[in-house]
Amino acid sequence: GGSTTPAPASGTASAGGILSVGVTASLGRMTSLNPLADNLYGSWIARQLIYPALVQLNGTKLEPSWATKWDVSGGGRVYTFHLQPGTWSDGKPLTAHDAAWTAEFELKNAGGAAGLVSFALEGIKSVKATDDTTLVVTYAEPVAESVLTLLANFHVLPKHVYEPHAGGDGSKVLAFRPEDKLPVVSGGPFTVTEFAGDGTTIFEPNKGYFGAKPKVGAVGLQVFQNDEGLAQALRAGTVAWGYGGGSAVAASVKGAAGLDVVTSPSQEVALLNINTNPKKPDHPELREVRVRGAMSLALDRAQLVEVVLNGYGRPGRSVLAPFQDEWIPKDLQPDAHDPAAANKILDDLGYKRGSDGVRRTPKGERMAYTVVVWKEISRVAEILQKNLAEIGVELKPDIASDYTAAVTAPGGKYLDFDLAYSYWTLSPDPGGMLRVYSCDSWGSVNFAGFCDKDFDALLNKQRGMLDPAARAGAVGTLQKTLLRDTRAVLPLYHAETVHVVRKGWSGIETQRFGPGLWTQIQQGS
Amino acid sequence: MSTPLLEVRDLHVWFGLRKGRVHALRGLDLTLTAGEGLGLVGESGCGKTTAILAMMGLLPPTATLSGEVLFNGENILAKGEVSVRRHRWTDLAMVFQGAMNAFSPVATIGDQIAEPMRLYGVADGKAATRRVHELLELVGIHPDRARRYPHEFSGGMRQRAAIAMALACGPKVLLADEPTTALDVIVQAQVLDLLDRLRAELGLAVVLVTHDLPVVGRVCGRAAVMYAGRVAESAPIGDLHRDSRHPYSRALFAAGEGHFIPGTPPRLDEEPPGCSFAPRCSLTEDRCRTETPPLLSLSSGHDSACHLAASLSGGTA
Amino acid sequence: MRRGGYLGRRVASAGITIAAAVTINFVLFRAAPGDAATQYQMCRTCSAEFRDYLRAELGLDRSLPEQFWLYLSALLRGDLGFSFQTRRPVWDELMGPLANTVPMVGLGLAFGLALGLLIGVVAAWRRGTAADWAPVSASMFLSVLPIQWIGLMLLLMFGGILPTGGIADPYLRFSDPSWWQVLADRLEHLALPSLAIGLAWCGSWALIARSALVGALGEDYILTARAKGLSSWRIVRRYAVPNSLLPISTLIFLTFGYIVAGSLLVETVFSYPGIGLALYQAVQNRDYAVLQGGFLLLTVAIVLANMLADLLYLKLDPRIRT
Amino acid sequence: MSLLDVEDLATHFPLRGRPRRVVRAVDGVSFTVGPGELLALVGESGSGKTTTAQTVLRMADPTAGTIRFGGQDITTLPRRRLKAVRRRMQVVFQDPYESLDPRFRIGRSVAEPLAVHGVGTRAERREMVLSALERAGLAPAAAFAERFPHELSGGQRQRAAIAAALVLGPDLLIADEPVSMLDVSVRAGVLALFDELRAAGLGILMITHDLSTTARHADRVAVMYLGRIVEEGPAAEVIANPVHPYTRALVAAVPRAGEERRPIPILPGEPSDPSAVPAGCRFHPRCPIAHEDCKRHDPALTPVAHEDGMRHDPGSTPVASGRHRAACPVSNPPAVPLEEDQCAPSRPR
Amino acid sequence: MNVLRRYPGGALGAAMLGAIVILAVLAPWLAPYGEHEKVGAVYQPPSPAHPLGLDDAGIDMVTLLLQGARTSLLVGFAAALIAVVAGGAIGLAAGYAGGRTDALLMRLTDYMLVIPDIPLLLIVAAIWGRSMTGVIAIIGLLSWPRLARVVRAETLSVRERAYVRRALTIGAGDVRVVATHVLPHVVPLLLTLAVFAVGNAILVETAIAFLGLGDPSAISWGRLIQNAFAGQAVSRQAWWAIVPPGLAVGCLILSCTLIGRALEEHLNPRLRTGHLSVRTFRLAASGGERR
Ligand SMILES: Nc1ncnc2c1ncn2[C@@H]1O[C@H](COP(=O)(O)OP(=O)(O)OP(=O)(O)O)[C@@H](O)[C@H]1O
Ligand SMILES: Nc1ncnc2c1ncn2[C@@H]1O[C@H](COP(=O)(O)OP(=O)(O)OP(=O)(O)O)[C@@H](O)[C@H]1O
Ligand SMILES: [Mg+2]
Ligand SMILES: [Mg+2]
Repeated sequence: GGSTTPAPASGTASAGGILSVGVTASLGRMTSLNPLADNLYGSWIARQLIYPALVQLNGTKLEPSWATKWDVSGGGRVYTFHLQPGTWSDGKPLTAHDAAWTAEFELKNAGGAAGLVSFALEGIKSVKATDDTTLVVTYAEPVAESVLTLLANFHVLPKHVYEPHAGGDGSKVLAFRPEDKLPVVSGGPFTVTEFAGDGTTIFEPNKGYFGAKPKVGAVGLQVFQNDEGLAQALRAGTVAWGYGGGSAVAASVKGAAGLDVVTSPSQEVALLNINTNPKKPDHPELREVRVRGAMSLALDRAQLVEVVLNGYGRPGRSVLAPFQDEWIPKDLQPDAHDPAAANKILDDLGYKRGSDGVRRTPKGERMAYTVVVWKEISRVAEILQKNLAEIGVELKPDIASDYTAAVTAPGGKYLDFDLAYSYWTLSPDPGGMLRVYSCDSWGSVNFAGFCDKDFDALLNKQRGMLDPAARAGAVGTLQKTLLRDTRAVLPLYHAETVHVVRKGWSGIETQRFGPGLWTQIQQGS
Repeated sequence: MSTPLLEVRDLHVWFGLRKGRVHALRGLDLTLTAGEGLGLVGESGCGKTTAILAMMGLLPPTATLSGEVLFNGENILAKGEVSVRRHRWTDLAMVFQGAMNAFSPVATIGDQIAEPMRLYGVADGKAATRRVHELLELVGIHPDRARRYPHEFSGGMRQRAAIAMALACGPKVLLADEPTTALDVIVQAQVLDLLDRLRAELGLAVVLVTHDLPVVGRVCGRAAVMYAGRVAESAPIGDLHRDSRHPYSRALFAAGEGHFIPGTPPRLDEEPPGCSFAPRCSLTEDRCRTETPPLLSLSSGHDSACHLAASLSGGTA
Repeated sequence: MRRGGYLGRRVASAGITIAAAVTINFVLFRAAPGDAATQYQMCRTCSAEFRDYLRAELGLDRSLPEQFWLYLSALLRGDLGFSFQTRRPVWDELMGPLANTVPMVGLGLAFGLALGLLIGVVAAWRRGTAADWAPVSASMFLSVLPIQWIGLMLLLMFGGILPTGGIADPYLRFSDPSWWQVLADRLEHLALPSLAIGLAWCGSWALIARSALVGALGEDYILTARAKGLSSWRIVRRYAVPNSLLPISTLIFLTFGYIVAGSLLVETVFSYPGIGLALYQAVQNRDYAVLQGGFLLLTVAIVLANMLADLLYLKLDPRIRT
Repeated sequence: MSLLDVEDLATHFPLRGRPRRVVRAVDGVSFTVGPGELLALVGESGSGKTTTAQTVLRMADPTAGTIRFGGQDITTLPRRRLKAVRRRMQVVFQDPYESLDPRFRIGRSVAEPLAVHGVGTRAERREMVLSALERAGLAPAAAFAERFPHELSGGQRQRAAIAAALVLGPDLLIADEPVSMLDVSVRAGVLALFDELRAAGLGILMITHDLSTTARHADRVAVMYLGRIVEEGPAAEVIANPVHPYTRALVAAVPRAGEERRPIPILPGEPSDPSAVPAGCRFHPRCPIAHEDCKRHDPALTPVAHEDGMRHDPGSTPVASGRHRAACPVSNPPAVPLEEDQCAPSRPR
Repeated sequence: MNVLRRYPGGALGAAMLGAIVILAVLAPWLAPYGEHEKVGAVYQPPSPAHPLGLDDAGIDMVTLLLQGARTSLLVGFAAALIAVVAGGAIGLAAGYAGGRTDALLMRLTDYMLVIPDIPLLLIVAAIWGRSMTGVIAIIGLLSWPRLARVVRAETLSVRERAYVRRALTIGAGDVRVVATHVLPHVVPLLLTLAVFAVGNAILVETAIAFLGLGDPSAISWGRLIQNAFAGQAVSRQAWWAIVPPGLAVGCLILSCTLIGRALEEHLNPRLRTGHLSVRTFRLAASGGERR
């Protein structure tokens, strides 16, 4: 505890002190440092410290990382990255060939067992190393530069370590656990000297790192089982940085001495999807856009923000998140909370309330729906339930043990569910999120059962628009189709990214990702 | 007659109940000389066990007691628990009704016999062990068995071991509360024989409680017949058998021969005036119903508490 | 002779129970809706290929009897399979957390026992007085409180004074600690969870101890002991306690198994990385292999604890010893 | 004709564990009870008296032998058909405190057999109950019928239990230590009741370990030791002239009213264990007069020559009777050859 | 009145339970606000309008406690009913039939007893979803074995009573014997066990709710404790969201325990006796007690 054990944040054994990062299990637990086997967020944080990436992110902006610069050619199809020379922590050279090997392996296994991280290479046809420091990335179609932001998630693996495990159909590599042999072979600013996916993983500086040297003696990534644990540790001073601690932790340490709550624009979106599949046998009224509009008006988004996000967030405005503000049309604003108007719409449609307060469709069906949710959001479900009850719509939460299966049942046909809650953390480029509602995603993550030829055509076209303004226009149109014309999906809220930082640390820029962030953090200013 | 070793004078015991109380002993008088065997007989519930417990000071907290228990002339109940504890086991030892369960199941018989010796400094170490062996031999149990646990003994052996335990500190008086009721006839005979031998050989005074009159003769020279918390008649066994001076004693003998006593024993929570046996007695006169007969000496060593004692001489009913 | 028979019978019955547990374990998880591959958390959005791969890897593409046979033969080899999530052997996944839970429960048990027995003995001895009434009421109230709530109250009271989460200070090694610093750190982290367990159970134990003691005090040998002129304290110590210890001690052995199995609530409150939490996470991640293994492990642990309790009884009670 | 005829009855209970052992609780017992006869079964604790009774009642399953009741072989009669037999064969247990359901009024307990067998109308049943209670000596019957067991004394309870046994008008009463838990003062009453019932023709098998009772009330007595009958005969004769050393010890051990102290012959050793029956004569390990042959030969019951009996107790009246048999060749050499009429079932006096 | 004096604990328990039941039944009328109604700021401290403050969603705690009582009681009683019916039937069958039936049923019971209950609960609830009926069924199924054991033991002892053996020897059938002699004897015990089972079920429900495996749309006291934990009432020092539900659960279970113990004592007065006490007999002031 704070008073009885020396706060590690002021540890003296290593120069620069120890940066103790606390993260809750739902966000930060990991099972392996092998990105091919573990796509959890926790190991993604760890990867930033140990595996080089071509580029890194500052908000939605690209910044150089291993690649110091890149050229575009071929009308937006070919990107050539110029890399810094370097070595892996075991002394083997770190070259473009490592990157090419990693990329080719992931591309080959995209959709396969080892394809968990291949999303970062979406649309890429080939990755070739022309020499040790030059990497040529060729896209199948032209892409705007912002699409490259995805590459921040492409972590280069040491070929000499992974290749022996990567034979056959590639599935054997899943069993490879780099953390079994410590310190792990690293090409980033740190290497892992102690690994505990559910506990504390210790990172110590990698002497051979090509970039700027870390200013801390070590980084500890400590997983807490719940918000309460993290909040307690922050208060006690055993954790210097509550990483993405979330609004709950922030709310509970607010006002505590020595702690700052740092927020950055939301990268997240919570959505209420309405099943618009025309083949769904029951509840045809859900395919009526006015009904969906009425439901949107019934939602008290402000209360969601206050209760669920403890005020750290905004009412849901789009399927894109506030940090992508430049892609969201100015006139696309959150629906107001107006139950009276909503009731009027339903009254006008002739959906009369029954004696139980629930409306009936003209066919006499009760407007009673289930909403598929997962456990963590019981408060959200409660509020939705109450909001919709005010307009005579009954909502019953269905906590699905297998979320995707519950939504897509039966067999990816979307015949069963009425409403579904979904939650996304977005990467900077707007294309990815919009693709969720394309016909391609039908049967999997397209929880609105939405499929529209024109929408898909425009979606494909905007990806290649190199002119940001033109592309913004197209992206705006796509959003309006979803949110205004069809209202297949109702945005609920956007959670701000909230970090809690102990005073006395500098360089913790919470909208930055990549090695650059971790090497700039230091104690004192 | 020599001076009494143990004397009980006008002993009263009340048990508090949730409602009211029970007057279990109603002025008990007993005398016992060294080396004497006294049988205490009577129907179930007449207060035999209560009398024994009172003499040992072992009555439960619900009990209230008055009267005196004199050991060598000293009232051992004078200061309650404090004064009586000094006499327990060293002067007065007892064997309980159902002594089968008198041993803690988790310690060896030998240890439990030796415990009071060590405690009172009668013997310790090797000496105690030797004495335990002697005692066990005395009661007819092989000394090897000292290291056994109670459950490894049969009922009769446990009863005999309980007697050995009672003898541990060389008491002057042994109070035995129905030591043979639960036993087989043959084992019962053995135990009674043992008590008689102890009395004769060690000069131990024995109070033997039983409801079985014939049993008394095996050990005791004298018997006191109790009825409703009081002694009805007290006499040498032979006299009691041949020349009983109390209708109840007579009825009790007759019961052994196949004649039952009509009616039921009196309720001890009520105290109607007069002789408590009057409602069941065939000879009841008017004064029996109003006057409580005192325990009067008829001849040396023969007392009776019956108004008609004098007229009852000769033969049993 | 009899002793061997008793032991043999006890072991056989434990064996049968474990066999039943193994079977139920298998059935329970096969009866679950959707197979393990579709339940797999990482597979919420994973491709059909990956699912097929998982199915093959887990042997789910085989017939049920074949699966049962595979499961059994693996078990006989001491192989609990591989975690779906980490692909490490389930055994490795569970041993760490179990090793964390045992000292926590052990310390809690020790604490609860010390307190509970003390209260129980005093209350029984002073039966019917205020020294009985007050601790008995307190024990009764403690024994009915949900353990998680006791944990929360401890957090509320001791948050900031004692560590409220985790099992050790992860950064202690940087300060080059001496062995006693390491020990002190561990004990500090154990303090609150163990206290919660101790408090939650000491009430019941006090009540059990009291009633066992009161029962023993009613036995004939107690009256005999009093007749022997022994002091009350000696009677309690030499007669009542040893005799009531029999039921108490075996009962405590029994509860140990259940406390380990039920440590989840405390571990959740105090973010203590124990076996309960490991299972909870396995549930969250639909890691059926770990669940299945953990469940079996706990069942076996409880069966063994029961058996040990019986053996203890055998040792303590001369009546069954021969 | 005898009422109950038991021949070579054996009842063994398997013990758990290994090696497989059996408790030979009853191990070859033969006796008969005629109408109006009272047979007393005596013996030490654990000798198999209760088990014998239970087996006769078919509450325990016989291992061997036959049980004939009223001429009918009931040894293996199926449960359904046993019901008719049970109507005529009733039982009284030792513990008067447990033989009546504490929640039932006495009347209902006594009426239960009638209800089970569907006898009579309500009114008839009530009549029968009242008369049974009266026969059992509980008068006024109507008042007793309304009481609960806890409102009765031990003796009264036992009488109520007897009334319940009598209400169906049985031919045979099996009483397992009916008075041993009763106070001396009420025992005699219950036993006197037995005498009355017997006079009215009821056959009684009474289990007891109280020899003085036996001497007074029984016609005949059978002494059991370790699952066997070791001596059997007219009660007065057996008690006056015990032949078998065990019977002698038993008789000698009985305290007699009014007697002064006298030496008691004590049997050495511990009570025997029916799961390890010794070879040869079962009694030999504790027998004061055992010799080598006793370890090998298991003696059978043979008639006692009454001269032999006289020799042991010259003061008693010689009762010449071939019906007195004992299983001890040492004290009772087979002087008289076995004759047919001596094996015939005994008759009531 | 008499009962009151004889079993003060039991009377207190009955009064507490009665009060809670009444509050629960009247909850819809007594509750000042809606159970989902946000009436103020999150974790607003106690005030005259909201004597127990507001919870992590700005809902009135008094309302929640009143509504929560309904669920907790429902779960407690329903699960206890299942346990009593199943445990009673199985215990009775095993104890009365004896032999193979007994061995088989007791083997099953033994197995159920060694099953680690909380993990089982976790698994079953997680696999087969969460609903009120599910929770009740799980708790009921977890509780019957203890009951079955006790009922069996009692049945065994009744079976050996002379009046039962007598009924059998006069030719009464098993059904008759069980119905008239055994069952009535076991009922009081069963009732006692049921009362304890109610308490236990309520406790288990709090565990289920705490693990987030309860019925999502039902507010129970266990759920309130869970909400307080998940909503970080501890760090936010919102004691009013933590203390009342725990105390409420404690009082409810305590009332069951008190009633159960009183019943137990009533059934078995031996529980009260004992030879050793610091106090021994009293000496009457000389002559004072005589008349
Ligand atoms: N602790 C007690 N509380 C209340 N009444 C008691 C208590 N102990 C004994 N009695 C009553 O006192 C009377 C005498 O009892 P006691 O045990 O002395 O009889 P007893 O002659 O030993 O009978 P038994 O032959 O049955 O042993 C009885 O009426 C009994 O009910
Ligand atoms: N069901 C049973 N299983 C195993 N052994 C039994 C069973 N019933 C009786 N026995 C044993 O059979 C022997 C004879 O028992 P039984 O009850 O018939 O003796 P008893 O002569 O009636 O003795 P007591 O005078 O003590 O009542 C005893 O050793 C007893 O332990
Ligand atoms: Mg007595
Ligand atoms: Mg018997």
